Amino acid sequence: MTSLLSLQGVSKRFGGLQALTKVSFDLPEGQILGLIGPNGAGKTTLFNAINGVYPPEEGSILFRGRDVTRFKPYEHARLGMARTHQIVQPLNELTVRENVMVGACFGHENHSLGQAARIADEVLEFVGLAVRSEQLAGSLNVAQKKRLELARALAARPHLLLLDEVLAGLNSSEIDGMVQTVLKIREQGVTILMIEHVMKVVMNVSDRIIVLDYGQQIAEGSPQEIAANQRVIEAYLGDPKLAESLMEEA
Amino acid sequence: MKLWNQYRGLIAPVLVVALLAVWPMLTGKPANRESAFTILKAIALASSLNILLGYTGYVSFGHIVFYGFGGYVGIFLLSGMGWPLWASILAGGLASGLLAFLLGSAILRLRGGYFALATIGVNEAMRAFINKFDLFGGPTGITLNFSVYKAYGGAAQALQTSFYIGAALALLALAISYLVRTSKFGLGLLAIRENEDAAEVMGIAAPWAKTWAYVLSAIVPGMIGVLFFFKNGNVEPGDAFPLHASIELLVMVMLGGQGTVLGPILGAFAYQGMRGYLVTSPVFKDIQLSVSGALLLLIVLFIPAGAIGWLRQRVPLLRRVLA
Amino acid sequence: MQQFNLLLASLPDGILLGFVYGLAAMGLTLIWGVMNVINLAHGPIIALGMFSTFFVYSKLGLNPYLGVVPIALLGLLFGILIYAVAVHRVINAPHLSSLLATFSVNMIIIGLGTAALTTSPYNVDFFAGSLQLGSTTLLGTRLIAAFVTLLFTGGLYFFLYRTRPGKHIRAVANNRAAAELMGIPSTRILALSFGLGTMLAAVSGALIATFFPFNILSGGGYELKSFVIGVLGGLGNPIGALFGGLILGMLEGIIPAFLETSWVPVIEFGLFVAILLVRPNGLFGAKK
Amino acid sequence: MNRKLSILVTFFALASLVLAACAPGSVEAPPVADGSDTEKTVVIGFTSSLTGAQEVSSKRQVNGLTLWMNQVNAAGGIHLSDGTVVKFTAQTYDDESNKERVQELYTRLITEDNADFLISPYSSGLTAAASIIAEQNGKIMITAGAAEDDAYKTGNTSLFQLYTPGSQYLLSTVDMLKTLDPSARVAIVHENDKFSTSVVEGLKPYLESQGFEVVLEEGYASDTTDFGPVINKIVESGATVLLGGGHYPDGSTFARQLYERKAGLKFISLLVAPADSKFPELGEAALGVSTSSQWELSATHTPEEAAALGKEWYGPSGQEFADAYLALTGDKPTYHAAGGYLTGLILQKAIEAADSVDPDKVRAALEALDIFTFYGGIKFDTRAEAHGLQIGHEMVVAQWQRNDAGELVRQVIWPANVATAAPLYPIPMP
Repeated sequence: MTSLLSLQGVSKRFGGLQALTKVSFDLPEGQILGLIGPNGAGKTTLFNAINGVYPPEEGSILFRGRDVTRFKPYEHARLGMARTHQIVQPLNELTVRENVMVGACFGHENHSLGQAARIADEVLEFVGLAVRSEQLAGSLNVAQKKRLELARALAARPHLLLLDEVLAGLNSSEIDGMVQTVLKIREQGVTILMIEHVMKVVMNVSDRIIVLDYGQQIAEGSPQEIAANQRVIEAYLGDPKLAESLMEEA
Repeated sequence: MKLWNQYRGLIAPVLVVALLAVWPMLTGKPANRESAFTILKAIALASSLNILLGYTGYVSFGHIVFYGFGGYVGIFLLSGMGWPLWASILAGGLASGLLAFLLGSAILRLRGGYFALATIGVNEAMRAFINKFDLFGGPTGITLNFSVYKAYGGAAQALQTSFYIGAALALLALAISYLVRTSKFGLGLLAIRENEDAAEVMGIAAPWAKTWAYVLSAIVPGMIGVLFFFKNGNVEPGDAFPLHASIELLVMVMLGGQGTVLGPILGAFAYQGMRGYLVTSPVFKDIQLSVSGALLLLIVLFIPAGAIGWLRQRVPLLRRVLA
Repeated sequence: MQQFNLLLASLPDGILLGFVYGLAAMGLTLIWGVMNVINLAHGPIIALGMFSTFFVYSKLGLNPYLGVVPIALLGLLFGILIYAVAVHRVINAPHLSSLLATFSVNMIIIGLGTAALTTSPYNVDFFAGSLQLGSTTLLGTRLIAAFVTLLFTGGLYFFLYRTRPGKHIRAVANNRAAAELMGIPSTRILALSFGLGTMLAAVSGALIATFFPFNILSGGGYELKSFVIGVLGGLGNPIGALFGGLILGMLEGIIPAFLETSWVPVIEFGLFVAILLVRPNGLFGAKK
Repeated sequence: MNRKLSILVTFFALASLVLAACAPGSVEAPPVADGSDTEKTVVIGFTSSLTGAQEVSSKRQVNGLTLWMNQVNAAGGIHLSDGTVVKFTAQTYDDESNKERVQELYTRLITEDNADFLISPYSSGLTAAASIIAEQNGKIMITAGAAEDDAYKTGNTSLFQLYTPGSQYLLSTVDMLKTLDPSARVAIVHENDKFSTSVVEGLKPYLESQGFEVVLEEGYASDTTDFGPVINKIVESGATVLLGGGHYPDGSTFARQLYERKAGLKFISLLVAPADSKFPELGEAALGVSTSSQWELSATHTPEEAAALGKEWYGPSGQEFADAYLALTGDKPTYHAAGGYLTGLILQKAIEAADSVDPDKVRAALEALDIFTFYGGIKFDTRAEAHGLQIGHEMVVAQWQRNDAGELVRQVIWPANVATAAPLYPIPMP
């Protein structure tokens, strides 16, 4: 099993704040890696470090065997990395289809406009936004915007998908739909690194889980191992009973 | 039918420019030709600016610097080096494109108001510099000898020829505008306009794309500059880099609707038509500037999307035609 | 040696001039900082300030400095009026809208001003004595103007940091949405800020009128200088604007000692672009 | 879809035609008398700066022209030998001191308003652009307020320059200096623009040929307001005489600061600004400042002068002109006003001489013109390489001095034969 993404001692500092401290892990191809931790633990910062928005000061990042530590976000995208944002970032004045076409056009497969339009229609069908493809992205509601984020990332046909809280703000039926979508994506062979607060889902879909606290990587392992990890329970789950109930659902 | 689908957005713009080009010939009035030239020039400049302003979302307050710089380079080659007009126009366009490339790599890192301020600074610095630059005649500028026009059949014929070239350049500008708007490159620019950070995450090499948008938006103004100063017979620093003309271009793009191919064309048409009317109107000519200002204010306050944007919002069916 | 003498002669004078540059720029930068609007009507407002002094001195026959307070009040009201008419509707729109809205105000003022006042120069023939210090001549009008500028700067500082509306202005500048949540009436605060910015511009114009002949177009040059200063001192930073003004004034005194005077604008604007590139938040702005 | 589209296309086609047609066409051409009538109204077309930087001088020029037109029409026009009575009317637009539309407006004047003769806009740059249109249409353009030489050296055949060319502007001042103080050290400080630079280009070699030492040559940007550093440089250079300036706004600012800073110069000559009647608003700062002037009322030229030179005298006396101008505008005439008046006057003379309004005949008459008016001599260069350049006119030097009543008045101090006062040299220190 080759590792698609590999982090070695990645650290990031903002002024006096140490946002990430020596984070290291390997993400094998085809797996889903869950990233959890309390608010402010540095999860989104880690995403930003991985895809080049804020490159780390120390450590190295290998993606598909290449050192991409100092790459710009668009270079990462060209190599086949796609992400969604915790706070949705739709291109408001463009139509839904155009939004998704951007993803297809500028991803690593570098499609022409015509091909991109076809891919966009497929992907919009897949995430259930096909009927809205001519609407301006700004006019969608939050749940639809979340799906649009996902569709845009998928249209790039990425090797690695970074999902930043795609479930936040969705109701339970929307969550179920989204989880099914994520699983289908994995079936297509896309490797996924996901930040998620909905524990039930993380425990269910992740192959492995990493726990961040104050920028430190405090645990790594299978969902069962994480749920049983004393440090994680103290730092994050807080209530051991809650952890147990989560495990039961898993 | 496929061809129709692909190019229908081009119909209205080309029609406007073609009508403008043909109208003076139909009426046979040189005064109409000169009015049409002023409008065609505005169309070419506004359409070019739109690539940066409308598609990429960068507000340039000094776009006229490319018109002046290209114009100077071209007139220098024409007058000092004896180059023919067509070569000078090309050289002017290339010079402006090169300037945009060098500038773009630097100032396009700035965003919002900072970029707007930087473009003002560049324009003013360039004007002050040309004023000190003896090769381009310093403050006296360059005056063409009438013998230059002899090669083009005398002054009368040269003005006629200039008009055709002006029409051709306006068509070129809108062709570039249309091709950019309907290309993958253009889609990338629109994404940058909407959200530059998100666009980069989606794989758009924003620095590269912005710089090339800047270059594309600078070439035609450079060429128009050469043509205008050739037609005018001389070039001086004050005429080459008028800050207010940059702002007028913004107004035109805004008036018609930024980010559309047709918008700047209609905006240029309406603005120059209005100014032309006000300047020569017996009622308004003393306070024409204030009247223009008041009209502009009303538009900015109440129809901020411009005429085309307004139409597109109201009548979604028109979106396909009003690219 | 000759250059040194020139420097001695020109520098103090340039610094004094820098005070009024700074005052004008303070108005621009206050509006920029609070509401993110670059006020393109800044120049004509400065020119109106100049004409107010002309009116006070030449028509009413009063000491020009008696006009400063009423001019400031009129400037404040005029600014609030401009805000209400032209700016309020586009305050949340993209940059271009507010730029063009203030530019239309610029066109309206200049158009009416030209029709009513022509573009021929007006002159406030007021001479407040001069002070000879070695090779340099310090003009009384400039000394007084520098003093008035310091008063206004101090007043502005006090207002922003010690009074309730001032604190509200800073809160709105910092984060308008949060300020609104805390019950600060943001519309009133924005209008007040625009009024204050306009007031500073008008006062600077009133002071400049005692130095130089002027016409309705004269404000344009100071508007451009205000941009340069705003960037030097950090846009949105009133105290930085004062320092920026002093720096610009100094440059205008220093450059002619070494180069032909006509290089001044080349260097000024070249420097402006350079600083924007290296430190967009200004020399005194917080580094991001 | 197709139907919508075709409607749309039609709409745009119509809209553009309507817009284009109504925008420029609204100003009706003045009625032109038909051939059978014996009265012919000649249209004089020009643009002027109703707005923009050059508004002041431009307006005075227009006032002068208006006065002439009123007079010639009131006198019943020009009677030609074939019985035609020629009267005049003016058609004018605002050029905003801006080159953008000058060609468009002149083309409109010629082709829509049927202007028969053209007067130049104010300033050399605008004139250069307008002259191409005049040339293209074979229309005669008499230029005033366009002193820079280049425009006349471009091979044109239709321009006729009223003013002494820029390169000659300050030569008479140098001649005077030579008699006053041959050892004067001269600083040349001028606005960095087209006109002032062309003046300086003619001035400097002449100064040096006359044995003067030029200790400083410096240009300043057109929008300069603070002349402090420049004045310090002048003082530091040890200059005793300042020649230069530019246009009205900078010149008046410069003069005021020279006074405030006690620059201690013995002689100051500035272009344009001191020639304006508003200049004494500067008060004490105006005292002693001189200028090179195309014409001064106090040294107006006379028929006796013409007779002595053996030239033909034409037109009113300077006093008659001044009285009429005062009656019309409530203002004393400046040389810009005289220039405007003269554009009309020489046209009148040329039409009379040609006994026709045919452009070619009038052109020939203008080329042959060699007359003397209250404004001085007028004769045009007819060589192809400098066609239309003024060669018959000489500048006078005027200086602001106090009269017996203590008022500031502009006295002519050179040439000696027309001088109304002795030069104030050196300028008294406050």
